[in-house]
Amino acid sequence: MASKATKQAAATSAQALDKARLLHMYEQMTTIRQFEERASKEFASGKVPGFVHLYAGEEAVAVGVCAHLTDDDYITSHHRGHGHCIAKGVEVDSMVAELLGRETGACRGKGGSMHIADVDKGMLGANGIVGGGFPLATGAALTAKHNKRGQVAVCFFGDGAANQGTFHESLNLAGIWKLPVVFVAENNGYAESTPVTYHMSCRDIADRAAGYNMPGVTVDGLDVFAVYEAAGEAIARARRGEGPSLVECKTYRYYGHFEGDPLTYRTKQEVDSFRARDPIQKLRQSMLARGMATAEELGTIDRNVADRIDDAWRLAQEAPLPAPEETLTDVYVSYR
Amino acid sequence: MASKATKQAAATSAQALDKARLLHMYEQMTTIRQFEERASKEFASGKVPGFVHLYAGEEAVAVGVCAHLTDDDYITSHHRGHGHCIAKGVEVDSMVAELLGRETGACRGKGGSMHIADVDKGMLGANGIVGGGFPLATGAALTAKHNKRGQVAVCFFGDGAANQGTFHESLNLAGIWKLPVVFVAENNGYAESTPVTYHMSCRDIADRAAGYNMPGVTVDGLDVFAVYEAAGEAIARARRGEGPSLVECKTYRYYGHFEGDPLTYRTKQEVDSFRARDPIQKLRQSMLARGMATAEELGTIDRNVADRIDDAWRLAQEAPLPAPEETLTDVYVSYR
Amino acid sequence: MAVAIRQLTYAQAINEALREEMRRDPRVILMGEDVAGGAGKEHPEAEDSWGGVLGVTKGLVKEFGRERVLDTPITEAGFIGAAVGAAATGLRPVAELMFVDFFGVCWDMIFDQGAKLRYMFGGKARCPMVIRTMIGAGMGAAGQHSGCHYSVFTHMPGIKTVVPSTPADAKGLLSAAIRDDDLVVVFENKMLYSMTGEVPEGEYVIPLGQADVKREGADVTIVAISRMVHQALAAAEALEQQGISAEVIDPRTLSPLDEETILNSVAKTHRLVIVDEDNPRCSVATDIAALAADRAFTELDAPIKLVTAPHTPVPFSPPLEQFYIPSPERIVETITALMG
Amino acid sequence: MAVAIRQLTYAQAINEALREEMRRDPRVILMGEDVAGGAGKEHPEAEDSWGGVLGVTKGLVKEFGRERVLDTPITEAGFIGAAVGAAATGLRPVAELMFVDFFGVCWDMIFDQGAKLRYMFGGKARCPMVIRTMIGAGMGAAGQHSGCHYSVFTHMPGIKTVVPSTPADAKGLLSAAIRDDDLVVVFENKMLYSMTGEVPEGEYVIPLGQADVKREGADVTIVAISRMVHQALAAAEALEQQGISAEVIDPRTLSPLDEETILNSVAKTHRLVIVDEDNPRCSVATDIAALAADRAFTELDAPIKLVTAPHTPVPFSPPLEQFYIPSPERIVETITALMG
Ligand SMILES: Cc1ncc(C[n+]2csc(CCOP(=O)(O)OP(=O)(O)O)c2C)c(N)n1
Ligand SMILES: Cc1ncc(C[n+]2csc(CCOP(=O)(O)OP(=O)(O)O)c2C)c(N)n1
Ligand SMILES: [Mg+2]
Ligand SMILES: [Mg+2]
Repeated sequence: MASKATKQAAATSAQALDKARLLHMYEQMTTIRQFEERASKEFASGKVPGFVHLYAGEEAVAVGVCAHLTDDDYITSHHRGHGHCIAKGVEVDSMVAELLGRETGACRGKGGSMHIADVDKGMLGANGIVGGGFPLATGAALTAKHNKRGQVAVCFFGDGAANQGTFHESLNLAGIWKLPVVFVAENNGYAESTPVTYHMSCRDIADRAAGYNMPGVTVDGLDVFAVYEAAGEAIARARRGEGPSLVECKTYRYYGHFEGDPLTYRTKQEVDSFRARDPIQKLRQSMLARGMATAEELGTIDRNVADRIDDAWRLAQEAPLPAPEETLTDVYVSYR
Repeated sequence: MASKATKQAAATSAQALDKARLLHMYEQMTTIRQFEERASKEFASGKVPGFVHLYAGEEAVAVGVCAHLTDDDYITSHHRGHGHCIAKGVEVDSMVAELLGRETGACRGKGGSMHIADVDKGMLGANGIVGGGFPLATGAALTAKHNKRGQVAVCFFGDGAANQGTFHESLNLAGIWKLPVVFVAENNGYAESTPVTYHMSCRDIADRAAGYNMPGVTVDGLDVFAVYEAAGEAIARARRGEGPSLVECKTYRYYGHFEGDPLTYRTKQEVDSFRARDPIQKLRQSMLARGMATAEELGTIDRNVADRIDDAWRLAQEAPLPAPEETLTDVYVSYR
Repeated sequence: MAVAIRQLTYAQAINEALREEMRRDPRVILMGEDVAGGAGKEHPEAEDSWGGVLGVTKGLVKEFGRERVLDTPITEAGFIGAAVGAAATGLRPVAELMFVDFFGVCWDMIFDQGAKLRYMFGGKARCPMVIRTMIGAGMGAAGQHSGCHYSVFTHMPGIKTVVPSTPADAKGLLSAAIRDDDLVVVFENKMLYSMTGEVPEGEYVIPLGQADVKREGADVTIVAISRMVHQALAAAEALEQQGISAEVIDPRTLSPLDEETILNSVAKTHRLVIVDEDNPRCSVATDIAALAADRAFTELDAPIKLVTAPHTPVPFSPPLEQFYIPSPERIVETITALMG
Repeated sequence: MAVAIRQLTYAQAINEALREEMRRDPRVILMGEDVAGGAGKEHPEAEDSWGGVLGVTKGLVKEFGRERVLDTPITEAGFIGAAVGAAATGLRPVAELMFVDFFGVCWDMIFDQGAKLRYMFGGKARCPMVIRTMIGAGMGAAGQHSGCHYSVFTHMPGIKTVVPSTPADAKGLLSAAIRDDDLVVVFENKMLYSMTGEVPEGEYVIPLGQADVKREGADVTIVAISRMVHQALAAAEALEQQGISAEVIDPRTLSPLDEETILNSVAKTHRLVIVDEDNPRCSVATDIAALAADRAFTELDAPIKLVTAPHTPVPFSPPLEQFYIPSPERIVETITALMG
């Protein structure tokens, strides 16, 4: 809990972030970026089965939020879950191995990209069902409330998920029970090929918070400090037992909805305008400008991350595939 | 369509209601009240199978809203649907026969109280599933939009239903498609034995309209004029193609959640305070005060209604029960 | 094991199991619509004013308080999904789905989340929760409050399904379900709540996956589920007059299914009739028939007969509803035709 | 009836059926997530940028416009329920449920509203709508994007279920489904989209409830569903080498089921094997087995064998997923054991 205490103290001001924490956030964001760029390449080469949804461009959200969490806190994720896993401390080795369906994968090869989980780290799973995470996070918050040790649950969800019934039911339930849960919207402007301006009847997802009598804010999801501060307030509030909040982060995905998306629904100008505001570059500039790090230090991190990801892919490809009969295990804890 | 035109003209001002319309509304409210009081007695005597949910006390809502509708417009109802049926013009004879499971019932005895419907009258059914009506009304509004002849759909729902996912999904869908549908909340303060102050995270259901960027108003559901005016504006707006609205009517049910409810969750004082503001007495007083009707005229209506309901019960009890083999028909239009 | 025996109703037996399990394990919580009632009301009678729509959980909030007996809004996907999230993080929720017919509004949370998370996470998570739900026609509750639907739950991997037919079974099976580490759905037949029977005092469990031979017989095996056990027993009485000795097997749980007890009985009687109130297509009735048609084929002397509800929703009108429910008469006719 | 014949893929055949039916009946509309794509975007490429997640509906918005090809938010209960309301009031919606696995979030609107309203209203309403949905394992789509689930839909009264296995069947059955006055669910196997086959030009319908004998044989009847028809045909080829002549029956629709064609075949071959990719408990496989164990009992010379997926969710890892799907090899083993 010690580390959590520190984090709570730091909760509300990004200025208070010391060099070590900043370097850690930079490293996590870089790890997510490189993880996704590599995954995209490997998918194109045909190595990765199934559907893969990449988080590149949205790193500031997962990292800015999870900076306030410990392994004792819970998160729920969705189909675009790699960034949440890395930010919550899931081992990159186990993630790559899972993408390749290996015995050494986070889910022993049974889940794949859309179901990566690590319950020991408080990562309650990516989810193949849009909106599936809302009730699960609400339930984890119910456990947190029962445990009475200041745990919180965070539910990451996309703009498209904001129109599912489970959004409504869970925010209402969390509201009346004053549960320690924070709903973090990752509004990247699209649900598959459909713009949020078409699929959602209000302008901002945060406009809906009032219907549940909870605080709702919209922040620049490309700015890790803005995310860090807004999430910090909401999480501290939850830890104090004052109930749930809704934090909307306006962000953008660099890759297609999934690998293979023709991407004809958005223009090059649009993509370029967002890449020009890259969240990792933004953090990098601010650290250099404020003398919190040198280009060498950051360069070293970049190289170390690259090595870690190379190792992870090498290890995963050397790792054994599960035996076919493994299909039959893990359905029940016990049966008959 | 002629009658609809008139109704539109009258839409926004209750003052504009002529004597004939006022007497008609009084008669409908009285019919609903007497229908429910009789149903309660007959249920107690053991004549009525299954679950029966009575609408007494809420008459001003169904009647104030449906005064703006024709047979060409659609409504969806819920488990407490008798009032909506009567206000939409469903034959009382067919309703009583349905409560008793007779061949002559609105649903030929197959539906019962919780599923009374009359599609020819635009009454798309009571519903056994709380929240079931939202998407159905939204779909009827989609048909209305395609038909391009100014039809509207109205969805009646309770405070408890306002927490179902279908509420959220349907209001969002109606919002983005600008569908001609009006969502009418009947906030009677309870979902079964659970107070709205406990089960809902916001104060008024209308607080949620902003999340769908649609107009939302809260009116006194015991005042048929207040309901008439608010519904009139929303329905006229829908007919003009300007999209959906949410109209919340604060009301109260006189009987238990269903017949047999011990009712220990509410106090006598509470019930008395509402009965003191009875919607039918209120209309009666206003008509007498404004010289729109004499006590004799209203008394005659009361007696005629009583006779119609006596006849309906007599006819229904004389009517044949369906043949057992009828169980097997009406599942499909054609099969094999 | 149990000591003294008294008469309790099926509803009382369920209430007692909940009380005992909540006493022994503080992680067990109840959630559902009006499982206590009158939430947030001040006056004394409001406390515990419902105890569930038919009073089955009455009194529990008085002993365990509102922290462990949670009234929920009408938000099945929300609270059943919350039960899944709570179970995956250490609580042991018992969620009440008032009528099984409502599973349509929360089905994803049951079959796709709660039932699958352990598998999809490679065995590194568990979902120790129970869903209690009401089934059955006979009350005139019509098309959306009278279904059985346990066939659909039994079809789905990751779910265990329990169908008690007596007060004693209801208590022992519900206790076992609450102690089980998987997602268990207990189907309570609303027509049985007022039925009384002998129930042992104190804690006891009936292991999931053990059928019960409710009546021994030599000429034909009747496998009957939930309330149909009593229709089958009535039919067996009548058949005895005609000199036909029927064995009545109550599987008690459908997933897991005690295949051996059924197959052994068929090996003895050489005839099989399955009585099920659920709809007939892709049902538990066809499931058991397929089991025997494969693994007891050489033992069978006659076609396998199913006595089930028709392929229709449940009608409201009493004569139709009675026609819908398998009756002792239909069972007798089927078996006499089979023997003749 | 049809004239010329060309090779089309299963996906193209479905697209053509939709186009022809939308041309002949203005009440037919399409709804679903990204069935057109890029809704509200100005630049030309945005128009029709997806045509469904796998491009099956591509091009339709260009011909019929966004009034009849409706992109929806991710709100299955909302838009499938809206399709029910629209169907009950005069439109003929074809709603796309992207993956059948998502039925858990909109199941009430399907089985409890759309499928029941006609019955509950005493036959005074109808729900002429189609749900198109993707089924099947084999793409590595894992536990929540690879199910079949047609057994659950077939179980429910008021629903018709269609499982085309070839391009020609897909076109004729989907056209029949769109013209049908009841709620019809068409299950499209994602592994078959790229399969090519001869498809007649112009409008034609294949009546619901007519099985197709995909291969004639004398020694054993194989009833196979959707993609499993091709596994069964491959197995039949291999069996022929061993001198075993297998008849392969494709029911094409599961509700209604063409019982006669199946029973007649069993009366000829005296052996029955059912091949089904759905989970085994309370499934279409057990349903067909129970049918034969009752009405073809005296014709059967051997136990009825089921070759199905196991009672597990669909695993991700390729070797596991391949183990999950019934293979020609397993079919051959089962049948050789049965004949030997
Ligand atoms: C219930 C359900 N409906 C549809 C889908 C298919 N699907 C997967 S991701 C997605 C878009 C989600 O959009 P959003 O929530 O904004 O997240 P993003 O992909 O933008 O990160 C859709 C429609 C699904 N997985 N589950
Ligand atoms: C999906 C679903 N959940 C629960 C129920 C049981 N139920 C029937 S009516 C009701 C209360 C509805 O409250 P509200 O919407 O306020 O309507 P009211 O009864 O007050 O008119 C409940 C919980 C149901 N029929 N359907
Ligand atoms: Mg998005
Ligand atoms: Mg209410």
